[in-house]
Amino acid sequence: MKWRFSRRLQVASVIKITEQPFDPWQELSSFQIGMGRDGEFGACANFIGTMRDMNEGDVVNAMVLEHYPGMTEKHLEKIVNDARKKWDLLETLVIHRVGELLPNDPIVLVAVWSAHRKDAFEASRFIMEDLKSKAPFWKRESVQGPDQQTEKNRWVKKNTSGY
Amino acid sequence: MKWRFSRRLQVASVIKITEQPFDPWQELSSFQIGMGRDGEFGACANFIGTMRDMNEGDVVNAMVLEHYPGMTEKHLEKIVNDARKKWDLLETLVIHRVGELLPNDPIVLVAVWSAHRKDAFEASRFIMEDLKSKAPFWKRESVQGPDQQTEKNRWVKKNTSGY
Amino acid sequence: MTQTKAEKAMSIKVLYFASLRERLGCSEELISEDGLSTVGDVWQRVSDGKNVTQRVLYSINQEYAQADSLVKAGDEVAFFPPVTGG
Amino acid sequence: MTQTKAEKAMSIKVLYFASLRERLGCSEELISEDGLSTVGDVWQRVSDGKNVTQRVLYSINQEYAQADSLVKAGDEVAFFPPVTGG
Repeated sequence: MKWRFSRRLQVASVIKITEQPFDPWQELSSFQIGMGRDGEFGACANFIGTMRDMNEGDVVNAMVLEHYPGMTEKHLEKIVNDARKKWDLLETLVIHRVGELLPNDPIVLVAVWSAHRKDAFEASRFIMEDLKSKAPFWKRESVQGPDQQTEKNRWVKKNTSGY
Repeated sequence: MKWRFSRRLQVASVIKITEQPFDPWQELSSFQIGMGRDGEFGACANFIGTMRDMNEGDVVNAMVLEHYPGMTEKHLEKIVNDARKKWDLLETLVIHRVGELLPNDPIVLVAVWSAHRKDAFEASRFIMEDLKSKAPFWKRESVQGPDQQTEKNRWVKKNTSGY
Repeated sequence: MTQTKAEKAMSIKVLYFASLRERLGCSEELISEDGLSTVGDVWQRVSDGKNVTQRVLYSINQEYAQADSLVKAGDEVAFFPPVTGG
Repeated sequence: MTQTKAEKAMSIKVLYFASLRERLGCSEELISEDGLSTVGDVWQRVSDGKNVTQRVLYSINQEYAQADSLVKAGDEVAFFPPVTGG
């Protein structure tokens, strides 16, 4: 019983912005082992956003993800801190890809560990929705023309709705 | 454009009940590769429930998960089909452990793949909450006595609330 | 128990799970359908005198049922406490 | 551009991103703070005559700001379109 209190009381969070492709399952596996919370977490809710090869009816060949270095990290930290104030969380992991991407590349990973599932479910969605609507990232797609030969670049103008 | 329609229209779902320990990240990785939906899914929301070493203030040493073979699978299929009717889903994976478990063992995995995130977020939580409240599983814990020497078995009587 | 095919056809298979299985000291039995029309009737018969105070859920052929759901010979009926998986 | 330390101290650093960066043909510039009190003033000056019709968001020192948020020398101000990450 006393034993509960000998545990780390501080929560940890990791935010990564990366130009390199990442494997979400590998990241989750490593992070969960490394966080050293065995027996403490009863719930992990996570979300992975992956690049599709179609958007708004067009075939998408590639994408460039631009961001605002500095503000991105600052804003993501704010989102995660807001989530921690609202829910009882153990650990959080956010990874976002930038630079050149191809279809099927993971774009974003948001993962939350907590004792009970309500907190993990709600916080992971909250972080993801805030990231989508406010974190300074912009997508430019290379879209295949109707002749299937030419290609044009276009900035993505709107996100699909999350609620 | 026509190309979109040459794709598989049928959704797939896998439900596994297993006495063997499972690695959720490995399962997710293999399933996602095997499902052959590269470029189609933009969203994967998943939840992993893991055995804690504390419950209701007591140290839990081990757990036995009993289930109703036959009805369990039938009920989980029903849950997943209900979710498919409510949301636009590509694939779903549900794994539930039964038999003897130790702290830190994954108990349940619910994963949903869809084109857009709203469907994945809502369906994964819906499936998980239905599973918790209706799928025929029962937990019996081996709880450490206050003297830290003795052990007693008790049936878990209530779930934490999910909403 | 050993039953003939004919006996089985006229019987209802009854299963018990978890704490209820332990409370009743039985995981499975076959009972005659005689005089039983609802799952509530089945519960009355099998729990008679056993002083079960906990909440009990019913299923017929592996689907949830209510006390007034009808049963017939050949059905698989189960009684169990509220579920706690996941 | 090459500025002296003194010039930089009296300047506001302005960043542009994504389609707005392309539209203005500039990713970063230093402007004099003379006569600028709000981020809206900064936007007026840098977009003057550029006919920008799209929606533009503002930040000051890497935090979202409103048109009437105050700016001072040494601040980092950014203008960008609605975000589309995740």
